Amino acid sequence: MNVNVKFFARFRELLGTDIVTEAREGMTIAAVVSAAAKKNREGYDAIFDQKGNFLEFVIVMQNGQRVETADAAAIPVADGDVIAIFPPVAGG
Amino acid sequence: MNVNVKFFARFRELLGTDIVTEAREGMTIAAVVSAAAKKNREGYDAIFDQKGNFLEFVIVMQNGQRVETADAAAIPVADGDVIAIFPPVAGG
Amino acid sequence: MTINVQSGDVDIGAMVAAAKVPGAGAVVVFDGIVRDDAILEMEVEAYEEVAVAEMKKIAAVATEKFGLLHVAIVHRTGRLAIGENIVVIVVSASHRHAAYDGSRYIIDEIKHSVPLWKKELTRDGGRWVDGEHAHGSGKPESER
Amino acid sequence: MTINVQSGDVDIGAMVAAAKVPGAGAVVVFDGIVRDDAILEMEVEAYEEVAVAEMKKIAAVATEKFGLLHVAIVHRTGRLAIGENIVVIVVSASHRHAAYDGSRYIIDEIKHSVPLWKKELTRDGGRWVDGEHAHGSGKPESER
Repeated sequence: MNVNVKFFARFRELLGTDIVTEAREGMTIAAVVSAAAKKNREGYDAIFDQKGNFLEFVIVMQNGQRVETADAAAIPVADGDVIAIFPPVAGG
Repeated sequence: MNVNVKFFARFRELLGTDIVTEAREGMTIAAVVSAAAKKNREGYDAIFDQKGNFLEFVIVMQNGQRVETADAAAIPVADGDVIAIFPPVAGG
Repeated sequence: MTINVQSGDVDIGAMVAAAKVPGAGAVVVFDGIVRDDAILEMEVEAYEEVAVAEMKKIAAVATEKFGLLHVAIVHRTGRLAIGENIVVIVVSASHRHAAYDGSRYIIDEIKHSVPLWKKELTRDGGRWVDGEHAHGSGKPESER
Repeated sequence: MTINVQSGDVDIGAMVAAAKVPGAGAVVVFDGIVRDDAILEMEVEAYEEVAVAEMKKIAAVATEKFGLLHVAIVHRTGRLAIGENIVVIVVSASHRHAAYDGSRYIIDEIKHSVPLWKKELTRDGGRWVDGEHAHGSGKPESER
Protein backbone atom coordinates (compact mmCIF):
# COMPACT_ATOMS: atom_id res chain seq x y z
CA MET A 1 0.00 0.00 0.00
CA ASN A 2 1.06 3.59 -0.60
CA VAL A 3 1.60 6.29 1.99
CA ASN A 4 2.52 9.92 1.20
CA VAL A 5 5.06 11.45 3.57
CA LYS A 6 5.19 15.23 3.61
CA PHE A 7 8.10 16.99 5.27
CA PHE A 8 7.94 20.75 5.82
CA ALA A 9 10.34 23.64 6.39
CA ARG A 10 13.79 22.52 7.58
CA PHE A 11 12.83 18.86 7.24
CA ARG A 12 11.68 19.42 3.65
CA GLU A 13 14.97 21.07 2.78
CA LEU A 14 16.83 17.98 3.99
CA LEU A 15 14.48 15.25 2.83
CA GLY A 16 12.14 16.58 0.16
CA THR A 17 8.37 16.27 0.42
CA ASP A 18 5.44 14.32 -1.01
CA ILE A 19 7.45 11.12 -0.78
CA VAL A 20 5.23 8.22 -1.78
CA THR A 21 6.41 5.15 0.06
CA GLU A 22 5.40 1.52 -0.26
CA ALA A 23 4.30 0.41 3.22
CA ARG A 24 3.79 -3.12 4.46
CA GLU A 25 0.61 -4.11 6.26
CA GLY A 26 0.82 -3.12 9.94
CA MET A 27 3.70 -0.70 9.50
CA THR A 28 3.50 2.17 12.01
CA ILE A 29 3.65 5.89 11.28
CA ALA A 30 7.08 6.04 12.93
CA ALA A 31 8.40 3.19 10.79
CA VAL A 32 7.16 4.76 7.56
CA VAL A 33 8.67 8.15 8.43
CA SER A 34 11.90 6.52 9.54
CA ALA A 35 12.20 4.68 6.22
CA ALA A 36 11.55 7.88 4.27
CA ALA A 37 14.06 9.85 6.37
CA LYS A 38 16.90 7.33 6.26
CA LYS A 39 18.09 8.42 2.85
CA ASN A 40 19.66 11.51 4.44
CA ARG A 41 21.54 11.24 7.73
CA GLU A 42 21.15 14.91 8.63
CA GLY A 43 17.46 14.77 7.83
CA TYR A 44 16.98 11.64 9.94
CA ASP A 45 18.88 13.15 12.87
CA ALA A 46 16.76 16.30 12.71
CA ILE A 47 13.66 14.20 13.39
CA PHE A 48 14.69 11.15 15.42
CA ASP A 49 16.83 10.65 18.52
CA GLN A 50 19.48 7.95 18.80
CA LYS A 51 16.91 5.41 19.98
CA GLY A 52 14.80 6.05 16.91
CA ASN A 53 12.09 7.98 18.75
CA PHE A 54 10.70 11.24 17.43
CA LEU A 55 12.51 14.24 18.91
CA GLU A 56 10.40 16.06 21.44
CA PHE A 57 9.51 19.10 19.32
CA VAL A 58 8.60 17.25 16.12
CA ILE A 59 4.97 17.44 15.08
CA VAL A 60 3.28 14.48 13.42
CA MET A 61 -0.01 14.52 11.55
CA GLN A 62 -1.92 11.65 10.00
CA ASN A 63 -4.38 12.89 7.36
CA GLY A 64 -4.31 16.41 8.82
CA GLN A 65 -4.91 15.28 12.40
CA ARG A 66 -2.28 15.72 15.07
CA VAL A 67 -0.87 12.47 16.48
CA GLU A 68 1.10 12.35 19.72
CA THR A 69 4.69 11.45 18.81
CA ALA A 70 4.72 8.72 21.46
CA ASP A 71 1.68 7.12 19.80
CA ALA A 72 3.17 7.32 16.31
CA ALA A 73 5.22 4.22 17.04
CA ALA A 74 2.04 2.26 17.72
CA ILE A 75 -0.45 3.58 15.17
CA PRO A 76 -0.44 1.69 11.86
CA VAL A 77 -0.76 3.46 8.54
CA ALA A 78 -3.48 2.75 6.02
CA ASP A 79 -3.38 2.83 2.24
CA GLY A 80 -3.57 6.41 0.96
CA ASP A 81 -2.56 7.97 4.29
CA VAL A 82 -0.86 11.35 4.26
CA ILE A 83 1.71 11.62 7.03
CA ALA A 84 3.07 15.12 7.71
CA ILE A 85 6.19 15.77 9.75
CA PHE A 86 7.22 19.29 10.69
CA PRO A 87 9.03 21.48 13.20
CA PRO A 88 7.16 23.93 15.49
CA VAL A 89 5.05 26.36 13.52
CA ALA A 90 6.13 29.98 13.06
CA GLY A 91 3.60 31.74 10.86
CA GLY A 92 1.81 35.03 11.27
CA MET B 1 -12.75 94.27 24.87
CA ASN B 2 -13.96 91.34 22.72
CA VAL B 3 -14.32 87.74 23.76
CA ASN B 4 -15.39 84.93 21.42
CA VAL B 5 -17.74 82.37 22.99
CA LYS B 6 -17.95 79.03 21.22
CA PHE B 7 -20.73 76.61 22.08
CA PHE B 8 -20.59 73.06 20.73
CA ALA B 9 -22.99 70.19 20.07
CA ARG B 10 -26.30 70.50 21.95
CA PHE B 11 -25.30 73.89 23.34
CA ARG B 12 -24.50 75.16 19.83
CA GLU B 13 -27.89 74.05 18.58
CA LEU B 14 -29.56 76.12 21.30
CA LEU B 15 -27.26 79.14 21.38
CA GLY B 16 -25.22 79.34 18.20
CA THR B 17 -21.45 79.57 18.21
CA ASP B 18 -18.61 82.04 17.64
CA ILE B 19 -20.52 84.69 19.56
CA VAL B 20 -18.35 87.76 19.85
CA THR B 21 -19.28 89.54 23.05
CA GLU B 22 -18.22 92.90 24.41
CA ALA B 23 -16.76 92.23 27.88
CA ARG B 24 -16.07 94.73 30.61
CA GLU B 25 -12.68 94.81 32.36
CA GLY B 26 -12.56 92.19 35.14
CA MET B 27 -15.53 90.19 33.86
CA THR B 28 -15.16 86.48 34.67
CA ILE B 29 -15.47 83.56 32.26
CA ALA B 30 -18.72 82.55 33.96
CA ALA B 31 -20.18 86.06 33.57
CA VAL B 32 -19.29 86.27 29.88
CA VAL B 33 -20.78 82.85 29.15
CA SER B 34 -23.86 83.64 31.21
CA ALA B 35 -24.43 86.85 29.24
CA ALA B 36 -24.04 84.99 25.92
CA ALA B 37 -26.37 82.19 27.04
CA LYS B 38 -29.16 84.37 28.41
CA LYS B 39 -30.70 85.00 25.01
CA ASN B 40 -32.20 81.50 25.06
CA ARG B 41 -33.74 80.11 28.23
CA GLU B 42 -33.36 76.46 27.22
CA GLY B 43 -29.75 77.07 26.25
CA TYR B 44 -29.00 78.81 29.53
CA ASP B 45 -30.64 76.03 31.56
CA ALA B 46 -28.62 73.40 29.69
CA ILE B 47 -25.43 74.99 31.01
CA PHE B 48 -26.17 76.66 34.35
CA ASP B 49 -28.01 75.57 37.48
CA GLN B 50 -30.57 77.72 39.27
CA LYS B 51 -27.86 79.48 41.29
CA GLY B 52 -26.04 80.43 38.09
CA ASN B 53 -23.20 77.93 38.53
CA PHE B 54 -22.03 75.71 35.69
CA LEU B 55 -23.77 72.34 35.71
CA GLU B 56 -21.45 69.58 36.82
CA PHE B 57 -20.84 67.97 33.43
CA VAL B 58 -20.21 71.17 31.46
CA ILE B 59 -16.68 71.58 30.10
CA VAL B 60 -15.10 75.03 29.94
CA MET B 61 -11.99 75.97 27.97
CA GLN B 62 -10.18 79.27 27.82
CA ASN B 63 -8.02 79.53 24.69
CA GLY B 64 -8.01 75.76 24.26
CA GLN B 65 -7.05 75.02 27.87
CA ARG B 66 -9.45 73.29 30.23
CA VAL B 67 -10.63 75.42 33.18
CA GLU B 68 -12.28 73.91 36.21
CA THR B 69 -15.92 75.03 36.20
CA ALA B 70 -15.65 76.16 39.84
CA ASP B 71 -12.73 78.43 38.88
CA ALA B 72 -14.54 79.89 35.88
CA ALA B 73 -16.44 82.21 38.20
CA ALA B 74 -13.16 83.69 39.45
CA ILE B 75 -10.96 83.82 36.35
CA PRO B 76 -11.25 87.06 34.39
CA VAL B 77 -11.29 87.13 30.61
CA ALA B 78 -8.80 89.05 28.49
CA ASP B 79 -9.26 90.79 25.16
CA GLY B 80 -9.26 88.25 22.31
CA ASP B 81 -9.99 85.27 24.55
CA VAL B 82 -11.76 82.27 23.06
CA ILE B 83 -14.08 80.64 25.58
CA ALA B 84 -15.44 77.21 24.64
CA ILE B 85 -18.37 75.56 26.39
CA PHE B 86 -19.38 72.02 25.62
CA PRO B 87 -20.99 68.82 26.91
CA PRO B 88 -18.97 65.64 27.55
CA VAL B 89 -17.11 64.50 24.45
CA ALA B 90 -18.31 61.53 22.41
CA GLY B 91 -16.02 61.09 19.41
CA GLY B 92 -14.29 58.06 18.01
CA MET C 1 2.68 61.58 12.52
CA THR C 2 -0.39 62.61 10.54
CA ILE C 3 -3.37 63.91 12.51
CA ASN C 4 -6.39 65.28 10.69
CA VAL C 5 -9.95 66.32 11.32
CA GLN C 6 -11.67 66.40 7.94
CA SER C 7 -14.99 65.94 6.20
CA GLY C 8 -13.55 63.92 3.32
CA ASP C 9 -13.03 60.17 3.42
CA VAL C 10 -9.70 58.41 3.88
CA ASP C 11 -7.73 55.85 1.86
CA ILE C 12 -6.99 53.11 4.37
CA GLY C 13 -4.73 51.25 1.93
CA ALA C 14 -2.55 54.34 1.53
CA MET C 15 -2.50 54.87 5.30
CA VAL C 16 -1.30 51.29 5.82
CA ALA C 17 1.38 51.74 3.15
CA ALA C 18 2.61 54.89 4.92
CA ALA C 19 2.87 52.95 8.20
CA LYS C 20 5.44 50.52 6.72
CA VAL C 21 8.46 52.39 8.01
CA PRO C 22 11.88 50.81 8.69
CA GLY C 23 11.72 48.45 11.66
CA ALA C 24 7.96 47.90 11.43
CA GLY C 25 6.73 44.31 11.71
CA ALA C 26 3.09 44.91 12.60
CA VAL C 27 0.47 47.41 11.46
CA VAL C 28 -2.83 47.70 13.31
CA VAL C 29 -5.77 49.65 11.91
CA PHE C 30 -8.80 50.71 13.92
CA ASP C 31 -11.73 51.89 11.84
CA GLY C 32 -14.76 53.18 13.73
CA ILE C 33 -17.75 53.19 11.39
CA VAL C 34 -21.33 54.42 11.54
CA ARG C 35 -23.39 51.56 12.94
CA ASP C 36 -26.91 50.94 11.76
CA ASP C 37 -28.66 51.65 15.07
CA ALA C 38 -32.00 52.46 13.40
CA ILE C 39 -30.57 55.77 12.29
CA LEU C 40 -30.57 57.56 8.96
CA GLU C 41 -27.19 59.25 9.21
CA MET C 42 -24.69 60.47 11.74
CA GLU C 43 -23.45 64.01 12.15
CA VAL C 44 -20.04 64.58 13.69
CA GLU C 45 -18.98 67.91 15.15
CA ALA C 46 -15.50 68.92 16.30
CA TYR C 47 -13.82 71.77 18.11
CA GLU C 48 -11.28 71.36 15.39
CA GLU C 49 -8.17 73.23 16.56
CA VAL C 50 -8.35 71.70 20.02
CA ALA C 51 -9.28 68.26 18.68
CA VAL C 52 -6.20 68.20 16.44
CA ALA C 53 -3.93 69.45 19.23
CA GLU C 54 -5.34 66.91 21.67
CA MET C 55 -4.94 64.03 19.21
CA LYS C 56 -1.34 65.08 18.55
CA LYS C 57 -0.72 64.90 22.28
CA ILE C 58 -2.33 61.45 22.48
CA ALA C 59 -0.27 60.22 19.51
CA ALA C 60 2.93 61.51 21.10
CA VAL C 61 2.16 59.84 24.42
CA ALA C 62 1.26 56.56 22.67
CA THR C 63 4.45 56.68 20.60
CA GLU C 64 6.52 57.10 23.72
CA LYS C 65 4.58 54.67 25.89
CA PHE C 66 4.35 51.78 23.41
CA GLY C 67 7.35 52.42 21.15
CA LEU C 68 5.20 53.02 18.09
CA LEU C 69 7.04 53.72 14.84
CA HIS C 70 4.20 55.49 13.03
CA VAL C 71 0.83 56.96 14.00
CA ALA C 72 -1.84 58.40 11.72
CA ILE C 73 -5.28 59.49 12.91
CA VAL C 74 -8.09 60.86 10.78
CA HIS C 75 -11.39 61.85 12.39
CA ARG C 76 -14.22 62.76 10.07
CA THR C 77 -16.76 65.53 10.63
CA GLY C 78 -20.07 66.35 9.01
CA ARG C 79 -22.80 64.02 7.79
CA LEU C 80 -21.83 60.38 7.45
CA ALA C 81 -23.92 57.52 6.08
CA ILE C 82 -24.19 54.09 7.68
CA GLY C 83 -20.95 52.16 7.22
CA GLU C 84 -18.85 55.26 6.59
CA ASN C 85 -15.55 55.70 8.41
CA ILE C 86 -15.81 57.98 11.46
CA VAL C 87 -12.29 57.58 12.74
CA VAL C 88 -9.34 55.69 11.29
CA ILE C 89 -6.23 55.05 13.39
CA VAL C 90 -3.20 53.37 11.81
CA VAL C 91 -0.15 52.52 13.89
CA SER C 92 2.92 50.42 13.33
CA ALA C 93 5.47 48.91 15.69
CA SER C 94 8.21 46.30 15.62
CA HIS C 95 5.93 43.73 17.20
CA ARG C 96 2.23 43.13 17.36
CA HIS C 97 1.67 43.60 21.08
CA ALA C 98 2.91 47.20 20.97
CA ALA C 99 0.83 47.91 17.86
CA TYR C 100 -2.39 46.55 19.40
CA ASP C 101 -1.81 48.22 22.76
CA GLY C 102 -0.91 51.54 21.16
CA SER C 103 -3.91 51.49 18.84
CA ARG C 104 -6.28 50.72 21.66
CA TYR C 105 -4.77 53.38 23.89
CA ILE C 106 -5.30 55.98 21.18
CA ILE C 107 -8.98 55.21 20.54
CA ASP C 108 -9.71 55.01 24.28
CA GLU C 109 -8.10 58.42 24.82
CA ILE C 110 -9.89 59.95 21.83
CA LYS C 111 -13.22 58.86 23.24
CA HIS C 112 -12.19 60.18 26.62
CA SER C 113 -10.72 63.59 26.00
CA VAL C 114 -10.98 64.94 22.44
CA PRO C 115 -13.71 67.55 21.78
CA LEU C 116 -15.80 65.67 19.24
CA TRP C 117 -19.51 64.94 19.33
CA LYS C 118 -21.78 62.62 17.40
CA LYS C 119 -25.45 63.11 16.68
CA GLU C 120 -27.53 60.23 15.41
CA LEU C 121 -30.07 61.49 12.90
CA THR C 122 -33.29 59.53 13.06
CA ARG C 123 -36.69 59.76 11.47
CA ASP C 124 -37.94 61.81 14.45
CA GLY C 125 -35.00 64.18 14.53
CA GLY C 126 -31.85 63.23 16.28
CA ARG C 127 -30.10 62.44 19.52
CA TRP C 128 -26.63 63.39 20.70
CA VAL C 129 -24.58 60.37 21.62
CA ASP C 130 -23.49 60.21 25.26
CA GLY C 131 -19.78 59.98 25.81
CA GLU C 132 -18.28 56.82 27.28
CA HIS C 133 -16.75 58.82 30.10
CA ALA C 134 -18.74 61.59 31.67
CA HIS C 135 -16.43 64.47 32.47
CA GLY C 136 -18.38 64.61 35.65
CA SER C 137 -16.17 66.53 37.97
CA GLY C 138 -15.54 69.34 35.56
CA LYS C 139 -11.92 69.16 36.67
CA PRO C 140 -9.10 69.70 34.23
CA GLU C 141 -7.78 66.47 32.79
CA SER C 142 -4.61 66.58 34.86
CA GLU C 143 -6.63 66.39 38.06
CA ARG C 144 -8.97 63.64 37.04
CA MET D 1 -15.71 34.19 6.43
CA THR D 2 -12.86 34.30 3.91
CA ILE D 3 -9.73 32.30 4.72
CA ASN D 4 -6.95 32.06 2.18
CA VAL D 5 -3.36 30.93 1.88
CA GLN D 6 -1.98 32.51 -1.27
CA SER D 7 1.18 33.84 -2.88
CA GLY D 8 -0.46 36.97 -4.28
CA ASP D 9 -0.88 40.18 -2.34
CA VAL D 10 -4.12 41.42 -0.78
CA ASP D 11 -6.20 44.58 -1.12
CA ILE D 12 -6.63 45.76 2.46
CA GLY D 13 -9.07 48.51 1.44
CA ALA D 14 -11.34 45.94 -0.18
CA MET D 15 -11.05 43.65 2.85
CA VAL D 16 -12.11 46.52 5.15
CA ALA D 17 -15.04 47.34 2.86
CA ALA D 18 -16.18 43.70 3.01
CA ALA D 19 -16.08 43.83 6.82
CA LYS D 20 -18.71 46.59 6.94
CA VAL D 21 -21.64 44.26 7.46
CA PRO D 22 -24.94 45.24 9.13
CA GLY D 23 -24.44 45.89 12.85
CA ALA D 24 -20.70 46.56 12.56
CA GLY D 25 -19.36 49.61 14.40
CA ALA D 26 -15.68 48.74 14.54
CA VAL D 27 -13.25 47.16 12.11
CA VAL D 28 -9.79 46.09 13.26
CA VAL D 29 -7.05 45.13 10.82
CA PHE D 30 -3.87 43.31 11.77
CA ASP D 31 -1.17 43.36 9.10
CA GLY D 32 1.99 41.40 9.84
CA ILE D 33 4.74 42.57 7.52
CA VAL D 34 8.29 41.51 6.70
CA ARG D 35 10.54 43.39 9.12
CA ASP D 36 13.95 44.58 8.05
CA ASP D 37 15.97 42.41 10.44
CA ALA D 38 19.11 42.58 8.30
CA ILE D 39 17.51 40.17 5.85
CA LEU D 40 17.15 40.23 2.08
CA GLU D 41 13.78 38.56 1.81
CA MET D 42 11.49 36.19 3.65
CA GLU D 43 10.20 32.87 2.43
CA VAL D 44 6.94 31.52 3.80
CA GLU D 45 5.93 27.89 3.58
CA ALA D 46 2.56 26.38 4.43
CA TYR D 47 0.98 22.98 4.81
CA GLU D 48 -1.78 24.58 2.87
CA GLU D 49 -4.81 22.31 3.29
CA VAL D 50 -4.27 21.98 7.02
CA ALA D 51 -3.39 25.67 7.43
CA VAL D 52 -6.66 26.72 5.80
CA ALA D 53 -8.69 24.23 7.83
CA GLU D 54 -6.98 25.29 11.06
CA MET D 55 -7.54 29.01 10.35
CA LYS D 56 -11.21 28.33 9.61
CA LYS D 57 -11.47 26.66 12.99
CA ILE D 58 -9.76 29.63 14.68
CA ALA D 59 -12.06 32.09 12.88
CA ALA D 60 -15.13 30.12 13.96
CA VAL D 61 -14.01 30.00 17.58
CA ALA D 62 -13.20 33.74 17.55
CA THR D 63 -16.57 34.55 15.98
CA GLU D 64 -18.35 32.64 18.71
CA LYS D 65 -16.14 33.77 21.59
CA PHE D 66 -16.08 37.50 20.79
CA GLY D 67 -19.28 37.96 18.80
CA LEU D 68 -17.45 38.94 15.63
CA LEU D 69 -19.61 39.84 12.64
CA HIS D 70 -17.00 39.23 9.95
CA VAL D 71 -13.60 37.55 9.75
CA ALA D 72 -11.19 37.47 6.82
CA ILE D 73 -7.68 36.02 7.00
CA VAL D 74 -5.12 35.91 4.22
CA HIS D 75 -1.71 34.36 4.84
CA ARG D 76 0.86 34.74 2.10
CA THR D 77 3.36 32.10 1.00
CA GLY D 78 6.49 32.25 -1.14
CA ARG D 79 9.15 34.94 -1.33
CA LEU D 80 8.25 38.27 0.24
CA ALA D 81 10.26 41.48 0.22
CA ILE D 82 10.77 43.70 3.25
CA GLY D 83 7.56 45.56 4.07
CA GLU D 84 5.33 43.10 2.25
CA ASN D 85 2.20 41.75 3.91
CA ILE D 86 2.70 38.30 5.46
CA VAL D 87 -0.68 37.95 7.11
CA VAL D 88 -3.71 40.23 7.04
CA ILE D 89 -6.58 39.70 9.46
CA VAL D 90 -9.70 41.85 9.18
CA VAL D 91 -12.52 41.52 11.69
CA SER D 92 -15.58 43.57 12.52
CA ALA D 93 -17.84 43.69 15.54
CA SER D 94 -20.51 45.95 17.00
CA HIS D 95 -18.03 47.50 19.40
CA ARG D 96 -14.32 48.02 19.47
CA HIS D 97 -13.43 45.84 22.45
CA ALA D 98 -14.75 42.72 20.73
CA ALA D 99 -13.00 43.64 17.47
CA TYR D 100 -9.61 44.17 19.16
CA ASP D 101 -9.92 41.08 21.35
CA GLY D 102 -11.05 38.92 18.44
CA SER D 103 -8.28 40.16 16.16
CA ARG D 104 -5.64 39.52 18.76
CA TYR D 105 -7.00 36.08 19.57
CA ILE D 106 -6.79 35.12 15.90
CA ILE D 107 -3.17 36.19 15.35
CA ASP D 108 -2.08 34.58 18.64
CA GLU D 109 -3.72 31.30 17.62
CA ILE D 110 -2.26 31.44 14.11
CA LYS D 111 1.22 31.79 15.56
CA HIS D 112 0.49 28.98 17.96
CA SER D 113 -1.12 26.27 15.91
CA VAL D 114 -1.25 26.81 12.13
CA PRO D 115 1.33 24.89 10.03
CA LEU D 116 3.21 27.82 8.53
CA TRP D 117 6.94 28.50 8.60
CA LYS D 118 9.07 31.51 7.81
CA LYS D 119 12.65 31.52 6.62
CA GLU D 120 14.68 34.70 6.70
CA LEU D 121 16.93 34.86 3.67
CA THR D 122 20.21 36.57 4.45
CA ARG D 123 23.45 37.21 2.62
CA ASP D 124 24.92 34.01 4.17
CA GLY D 125 21.95 31.83 3.32
CA GLY D 126 18.97 31.74 5.59
CA ARG D 127 17.55 30.83 8.96
CA TRP D 128 14.19 29.35 9.86
CA VAL D 129 12.31 31.51 12.33
CA ASP D 130 11.59 29.88 15.67
CA GLY D 131 7.95 29.72 16.63
CA GLU D 132 6.69 31.74 19.58
CA HIS D 133 5.39 28.60 21.23
CA ALA D 134 7.42 25.44 21.10
CA HIS D 135 5.12 22.47 20.69
CA GLY D 136 7.33 20.87 23.24
CA SER D 137 5.19 18.08 24.53
CA GLY D 138 4.31 16.76 21.14
CA LYS D 139 0.79 16.30 22.46
CA PRO D 140 -2.23 16.88 20.27
CA GLU D 141 -3.66 20.38 20.66
CA SER D 142 -6.65 19.19 22.65
CA GLU D 143 -4.35 17.91 25.39
CA ARG D 144 -2.10 20.93 25.63
